[in-house]
Amino acid sequence: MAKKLMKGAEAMGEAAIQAGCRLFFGYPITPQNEIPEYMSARLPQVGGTFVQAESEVAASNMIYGAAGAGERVLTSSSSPGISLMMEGLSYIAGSELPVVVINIMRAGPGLGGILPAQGDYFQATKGGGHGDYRCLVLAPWSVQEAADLVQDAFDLADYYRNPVLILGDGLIGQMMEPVEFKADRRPCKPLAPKTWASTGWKGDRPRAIINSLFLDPEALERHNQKLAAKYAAMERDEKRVAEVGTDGQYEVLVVAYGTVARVVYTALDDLRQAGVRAAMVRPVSLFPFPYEAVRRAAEKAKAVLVAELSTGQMIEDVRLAVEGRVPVHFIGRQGGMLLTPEDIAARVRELAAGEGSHA
Amino acid sequence: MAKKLMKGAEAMGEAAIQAGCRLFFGYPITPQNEIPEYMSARLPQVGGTFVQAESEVAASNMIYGAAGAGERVLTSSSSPGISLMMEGLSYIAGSELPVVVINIMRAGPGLGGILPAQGDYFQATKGGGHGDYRCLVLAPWSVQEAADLVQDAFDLADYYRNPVLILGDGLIGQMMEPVEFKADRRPCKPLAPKTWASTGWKGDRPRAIINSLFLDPEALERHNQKLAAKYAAMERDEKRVAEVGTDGQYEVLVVAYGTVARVVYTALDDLRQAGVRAAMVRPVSLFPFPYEAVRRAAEKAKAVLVAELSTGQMIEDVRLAVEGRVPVHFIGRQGGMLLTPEDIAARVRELAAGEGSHA
Amino acid sequence: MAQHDVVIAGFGGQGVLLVGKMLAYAGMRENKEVSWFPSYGPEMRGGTCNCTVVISDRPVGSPVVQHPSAIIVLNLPSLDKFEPLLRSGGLLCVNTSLIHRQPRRDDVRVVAVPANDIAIELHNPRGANMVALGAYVGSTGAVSERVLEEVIQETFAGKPGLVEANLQAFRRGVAIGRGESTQEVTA
Amino acid sequence: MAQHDVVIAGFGGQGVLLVGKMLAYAGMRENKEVSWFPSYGPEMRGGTCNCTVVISDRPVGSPVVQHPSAIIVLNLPSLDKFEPLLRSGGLLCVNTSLIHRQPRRDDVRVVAVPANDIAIELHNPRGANMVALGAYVGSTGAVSERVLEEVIQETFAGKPGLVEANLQAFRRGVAIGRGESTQEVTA
Amino acid sequence: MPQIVIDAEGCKGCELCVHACPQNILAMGTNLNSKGYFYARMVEPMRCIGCRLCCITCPDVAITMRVSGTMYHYFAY
Amino acid sequence: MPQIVIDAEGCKGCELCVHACPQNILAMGTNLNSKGYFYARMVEPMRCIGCRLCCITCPDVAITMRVSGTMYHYFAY
Amino acid sequence: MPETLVFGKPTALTEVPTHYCPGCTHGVIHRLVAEVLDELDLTRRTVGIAPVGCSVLAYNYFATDFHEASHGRAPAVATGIKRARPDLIVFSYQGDGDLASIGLSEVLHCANRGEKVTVIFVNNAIYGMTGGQMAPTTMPGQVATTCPLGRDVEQAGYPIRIAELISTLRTPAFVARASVHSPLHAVHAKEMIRRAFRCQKEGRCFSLVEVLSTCPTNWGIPPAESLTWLEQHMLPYYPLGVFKTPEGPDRAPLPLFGGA
Amino acid sequence: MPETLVFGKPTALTEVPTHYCPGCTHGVIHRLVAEVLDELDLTRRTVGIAPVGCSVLAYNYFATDFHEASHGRAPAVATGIKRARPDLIVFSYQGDGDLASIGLSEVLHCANRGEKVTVIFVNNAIYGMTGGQMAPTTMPGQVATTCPLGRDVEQAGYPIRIAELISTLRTPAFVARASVHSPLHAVHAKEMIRRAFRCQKEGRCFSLVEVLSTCPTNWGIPPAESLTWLEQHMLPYYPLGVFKTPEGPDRAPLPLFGGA
Ligand SMILES: Cc1ncc(C[n+]2csc(CCOP(=O)(O)OP(=O)(O)O)c2C)c(N)n1
Ligand SMILES: Cc1ncc(C[n+]2csc(CCOP(=O)(O)OP(=O)(O)O)c2C)c(N)n1
Ligand code: SF4
Ligand code: SF4
Ligand code: SF4
Ligand code: SF4
Repeated sequence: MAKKLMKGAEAMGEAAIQAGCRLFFGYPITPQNEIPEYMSARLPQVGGTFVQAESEVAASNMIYGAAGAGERVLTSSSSPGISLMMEGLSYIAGSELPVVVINIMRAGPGLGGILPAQGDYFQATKGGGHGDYRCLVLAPWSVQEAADLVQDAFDLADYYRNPVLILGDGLIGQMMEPVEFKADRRPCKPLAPKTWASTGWKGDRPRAIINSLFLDPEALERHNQKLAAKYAAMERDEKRVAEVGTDGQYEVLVVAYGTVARVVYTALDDLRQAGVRAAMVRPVSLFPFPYEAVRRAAEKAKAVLVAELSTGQMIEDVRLAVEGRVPVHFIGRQGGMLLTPEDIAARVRELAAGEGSHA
Repeated sequence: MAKKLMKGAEAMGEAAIQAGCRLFFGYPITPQNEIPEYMSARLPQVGGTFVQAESEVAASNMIYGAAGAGERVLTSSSSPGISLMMEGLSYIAGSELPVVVINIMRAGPGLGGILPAQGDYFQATKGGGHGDYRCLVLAPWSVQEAADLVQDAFDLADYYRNPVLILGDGLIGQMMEPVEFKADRRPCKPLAPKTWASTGWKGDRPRAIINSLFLDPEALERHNQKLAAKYAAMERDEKRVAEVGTDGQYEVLVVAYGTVARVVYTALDDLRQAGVRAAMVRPVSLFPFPYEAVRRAAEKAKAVLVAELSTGQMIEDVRLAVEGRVPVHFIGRQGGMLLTPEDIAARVRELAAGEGSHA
Repeated sequence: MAQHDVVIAGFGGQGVLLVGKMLAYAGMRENKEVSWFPSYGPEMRGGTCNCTVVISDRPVGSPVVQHPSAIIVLNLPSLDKFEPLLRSGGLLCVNTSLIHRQPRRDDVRVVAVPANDIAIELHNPRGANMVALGAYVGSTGAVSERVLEEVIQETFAGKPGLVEANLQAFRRGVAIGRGESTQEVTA
Repeated sequence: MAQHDVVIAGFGGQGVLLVGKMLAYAGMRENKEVSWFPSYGPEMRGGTCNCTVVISDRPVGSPVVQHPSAIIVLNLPSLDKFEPLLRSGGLLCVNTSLIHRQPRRDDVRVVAVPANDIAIELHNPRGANMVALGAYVGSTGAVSERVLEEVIQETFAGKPGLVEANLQAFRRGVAIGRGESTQEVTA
Repeated sequence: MPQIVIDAEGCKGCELCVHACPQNILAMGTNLNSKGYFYARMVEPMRCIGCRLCCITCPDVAITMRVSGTMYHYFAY
Repeated sequence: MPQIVIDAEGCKGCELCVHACPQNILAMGTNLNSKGYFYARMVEPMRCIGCRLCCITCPDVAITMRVSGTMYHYFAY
Repeated sequence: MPETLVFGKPTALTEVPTHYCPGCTHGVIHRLVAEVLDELDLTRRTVGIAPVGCSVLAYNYFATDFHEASHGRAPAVATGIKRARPDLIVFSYQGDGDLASIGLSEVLHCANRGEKVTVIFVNNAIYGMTGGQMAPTTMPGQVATTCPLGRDVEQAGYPIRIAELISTLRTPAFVARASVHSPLHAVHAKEMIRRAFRCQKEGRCFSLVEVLSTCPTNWGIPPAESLTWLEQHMLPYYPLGVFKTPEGPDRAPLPLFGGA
Repeated sequence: MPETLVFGKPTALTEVPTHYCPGCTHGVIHRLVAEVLDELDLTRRTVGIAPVGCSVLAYNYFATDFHEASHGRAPAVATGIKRARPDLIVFSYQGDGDLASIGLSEVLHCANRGEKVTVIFVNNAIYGMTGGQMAPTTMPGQVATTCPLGRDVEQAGYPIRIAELISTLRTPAFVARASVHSPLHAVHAKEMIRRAFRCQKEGRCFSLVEVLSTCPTNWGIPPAESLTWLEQHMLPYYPLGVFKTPEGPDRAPLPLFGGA
């Protein structure tokens, strides 16, 4: 298919449809209204169903129902709405259902603002809901990658029977870029038929019980350990990371995800022209976090700089990766303010010169 | 006052009343129903008000309202109910309101089970809601400490204008122990009058606007930085930690919080009698986490063992504290199963003998 | 003994939590350190349910005890579940009115109490828990009988009719616990 | 130039997002790498609103540009906000119909466009954005005028009446941008 | 002839059937089942009119009814 | 005599007052205010009957009314 | 002589004994639903949804595919299932805490969107599973663990009547209230449940049956007396009958006094 | 000659110009509320609650203490404030997405508990702030960005009538619907708002006024025509008037057919 100029939000909606998703349940919230709006127009054209849920709480339970019935299903929201889905997501993870959830993050806490931010990293990666569960979390940096990751997300969700969260950082939802959908795309995982789904029991298989309740603590413990084993498998097999310049020599390693990495990319360009040596690791999967890749790249640097649109969240994972071997510094903006290439370049320069250890 | 045999849940309710809390809004959920039940009987006796909210979502917004009007207010729930409060808590933190929230954790994810667990550590300490915010988190290990921490929680909440979360691990709510309320208790922080509260504007002060919305990103960024500075002040001033045997010689350091630490305590006793040298650090404040104390104590050991009723959450903070200087191991039970002194002692023995590095 | 720890187990509705609490109260009255910890399923009635009581001279460490020094089991599922966990040399109080199998352990002391039968005999059908509690107290001396009788009096102060009935049930249990009156475990 | 980046700013309702998109479309048609990024307040109408368009020969790094090479400002708050950020030597397109102060920068190129006046004159009062866009394109050649005219034709294909009106508005702007027709900045 | 069978293990001793029976021919027994309930029993089977009110009432489907011989017409419900 | 004052800067040009006025004496102006709106103006002040319907209608409280001299009785609302 | 089973377990129920307290009428309502599923030949294409509440384990008792739902959200889960698989028969089974308190929004919106599902709403005027707290349906003066002096209408308002509330929405097809405090009422309740499922089978939209039920344990009243308590205290406030039919009139009340 | 100001800004409004679109009647409703607060002498002891929606910035416009609430939860916030400080006059101001969609449960429970607060419910049949999505109150056939072909009652059901719904609860004291599409209707709307606040002032429980309002921008209809659209399309489905008074009858509908 030819390239089209699309908003990130719309491209993600189209990607879901291309991935065979025929069901969307969601509630409007800026800055991602273009996703439900796109779906409300497109889904009926492909025989699918769009339902405007009465709330995000309801939406998270509608996708639970639809996924339990064996269908691919999407919801999307932005930070406050995602917070309302925490109980629902915990149920979905506990019941091992495949769903895809898009969070186009805006600035918080509370009502905050509607401009881009990355303050929901902890919520997404550590599990904002209760109990021991994890979402697989993917963070795109361009409209094209957003579309690609949404498609992969459906495969990953089905393969692991686990929620997959697309963590867009607010820029990605609103930004327009050219995007291309490949007609001959193959699933990124081998997919088994959903024999566990609730489709009416005719006695030809065990009854389908979609459930996260285990009254027997030993059974619940086994279930917890089964989930933990699944998350360990993700940590082994699903790490995704992009690196820029880590094969060469550099003094400063910058770690950033999402569109912030684009800003870093521009900064690295400028720095290279100015003769300052720096490299970047961009985690694409935030859970599983690419600890190994970050550690390896960090060991070659004399300082690590983490750039986030928050007061510092991913930096904890970077510090867990680096384990004190190299000093880890932070640069961030908040509230919808954006980091600029100039900000990053200045800070990298400082660190390369051995200053800035005050942070 | 004389000692009384009380359930942890009831002791916490009484502690709130002793701390001057006259308002409770909450929704029933096992295993903490004794808190609302106690409050529904006791509050009217002291001129207070008990409201059974229609849901935890509503409860979190009722406490927002009551706190904004300048009154001390409590809610309590257990894991799934707390997940439903994530949006509300983010608003409360964003609006800088003092509230106290008790989470008597049960096993998850999803509906899970009603037996004790510690699977909500990440949610509590990293912020399960959206945006950059933190709750101050306190974790008692006995009914007496539960009562004491609840009283302190009200002072800390008022002082910092921030939500304080009491993270009870399920045993604490149901367990009965003798407890004493001191008649002459003083606030643990100096408290200023709540001139910011919404009490009707008569023109004698700026209008009280209880709010987390900042349309101007620069203003929101300043607000985020103000909040960050507040959290930094907590990290400086509010770390609470208890240590057992860390002043002596030991080979293994165990880190545990809540009633699990009681189990560790018994195990250490048994180990001492058997001549195995081990010590314990028990974080009482989980945010701020006592990184420094853990690091210092860990450096004296040849191995660190983290004991949790989860698949491993606090262990990340322990690893951030230790930064690779000493190997950090994990022992946990899930699903409502409890660690026993025998489990812990066996593992400590292994580690003291230099085995068990497979974990 | 420095520490008595006992698990009391049965169906919900058999009153195992209540007698556990009474035991803890009695311990507290004797200036011991005590803890009481319950565990139950989701059913209001009929599910299994148990509590652990620790009475100690020193601060109580773990309120949950894997290998208790005594167990009081009022129904078969509880016997099946807790018998293997009882500490060697410990005490097994078994309600032979509802449990028709022999204990399997031979390294523990068994007190057989036809608790429901005695309760019915005393026209206090809900008093089986008191009988069993009596048997435990009579057999271990974990708390003094006198103090526990005071606790019974206080507990049922609101319903005076029940005080005497429960005292009687308790004393019948004590007698069995002391070995003054033994009964066969019926097969 | 390898990269054109422009911020287009005004009130919501002035159509700044739309002309930004049209510019990006035109860039894409010319096989350039492009990005378009909007920023707006909560008001549907009357609030301020802007977008950043990047047109480049290489993959676009940051879609947000702190010091753009051009700005098109349709109202006073936008001039106040973006004038200081404009890159030295950059282009400042200013809508003199609504902005009655002189630009302060002396290190930039200023194109003064009485966009609303021209739009009203053309009986296309909502076409001020097109006039301003024309001025930018005429002045920078960021994209070819022909391609942009094609985009206008496609954009308004559904409302044929608007095609001609907007083409006219655009061309008037181009003429000003090229310097073929200048207008005084009215004080 | 209607034949009422009460499942002693399934009965929870709630007594509802005893009250429901218009013939007053059900009663609570004096034996405990393995769950500790005194279960209901049929006292005068010959007087049973086969109305099924006990069956309809029992929350635990512990009462079933068979008929031997001529079928009555039962009200549909 | 009633005196209608329209705040040019407060007016958003919605035209509602123009339609509300029973005397048809309000009209939209041809000047833009600083927010870019053509604002309303009073055309024939002498014909104003002081009914306040324009005031009641204006969503932006951009119209105020004063009375000089004798007070009319206004309907309470 | 040939023997015929004239009353036994419906095939839509499993053999698993329920965990309900002695005399709790949840069991009766389960059986009525199961009998209807069998009689309408729906059992093999039905998916049920269990609430959080005493009936949380309903999936152990119904011999159909089942979902557990988070507390109160069963109607949203039902929406998800039915929209995904319109060929299935979908019903939720919910208590009054679940449906009338935390889940009020979900059931109203599900009804108002006209989802083609059936809701069985068990109103026992209290929270059973969590040990007897006040529900929105608790009667004035009724004691519960969170209103130890009885429900005070000054503080907690009057009980919510769900059938009335939902029947005033224009969209839903069938709304009724029934009770199971006597065999006769159980027969009527079954008829209401049958009509509700028949609606769904015929492709009509939302149907709901509110069923008055007892909770002897948490009411603290023996089972047989509980039936009487229901009749005396609940029936007068919760009238039985059909509130809305597919063909029936718009039941939204008109203004008492018109305006402007 | 002496000059008297016979129409000006009420003191309960600040001098800040609103951010509302030209012709949006949110501004009228703000003014009516403010005038009532002034007239009843409540301004200095009032706390308002702004929703998430176009009126999210209401705290900039009312000269009283104010809370911002999370989306839909203003009635819960109101409950918290009023229970903490019964001496205050507490009102929430909410749009139809806020109140009738995400916040339906909160407003119904607040009403049903009989909280002594006032809710001003602005029904403009669409989501304004987020750019014109369908609301539960959107009219059949009305186009919105999430129903680009018009609201399809087969998929999304009929619009919810909030005044009707809430008036069938037994507890609340005063429920009315008004409109501001003409000056005459605004006069009536003010009377309804006055009665609602008077209820609260007198210590009575929950009062709610639903006010029909326009959204020229998202309806895509110029302001003056929007008033006509409201009159022609909304009025017939949303009748104006008083639905419930403190003294009035219980308005719950009776069964169409009785049962058992
Ligand atoms: C989010 C959440 N809140 C609260 C609970 C606790 N809870 C479980 S069941 C229940 C209420 C049960 O009452 P009801 O719905 O009336 O059903 P019943 O048990 O009476 O049949 C509550 C509050 C929960 N599991 N999840
Ligand atoms: C939890 C949450 N969900 C969604 C939103 C996004 N949102 C903001 S306002 C709004 C709806 C506004 O519509 P309405 O309540 O009808 O008010 P109006 O703007 O029309 O006055 C929505 C969905 C949000 N801020 N928070
Ligand atoms: S069928 Fe009727 S008569 Fe026979 S036992 Fe049952 S209730 Fe009694
Ligand atoms: S109704 Fe059923 S459970 Fe109750 S006593 Fe009769 S047979 Fe037993
Ligand atoms: S007061 Fe009445 S007559 Fe005068 S301008 Fe206003 S609407 Fe017209
Ligand atoms: S109603 Fe108000 S805002 Fe609208 S045109 Fe008239 S004066 Fe201007």
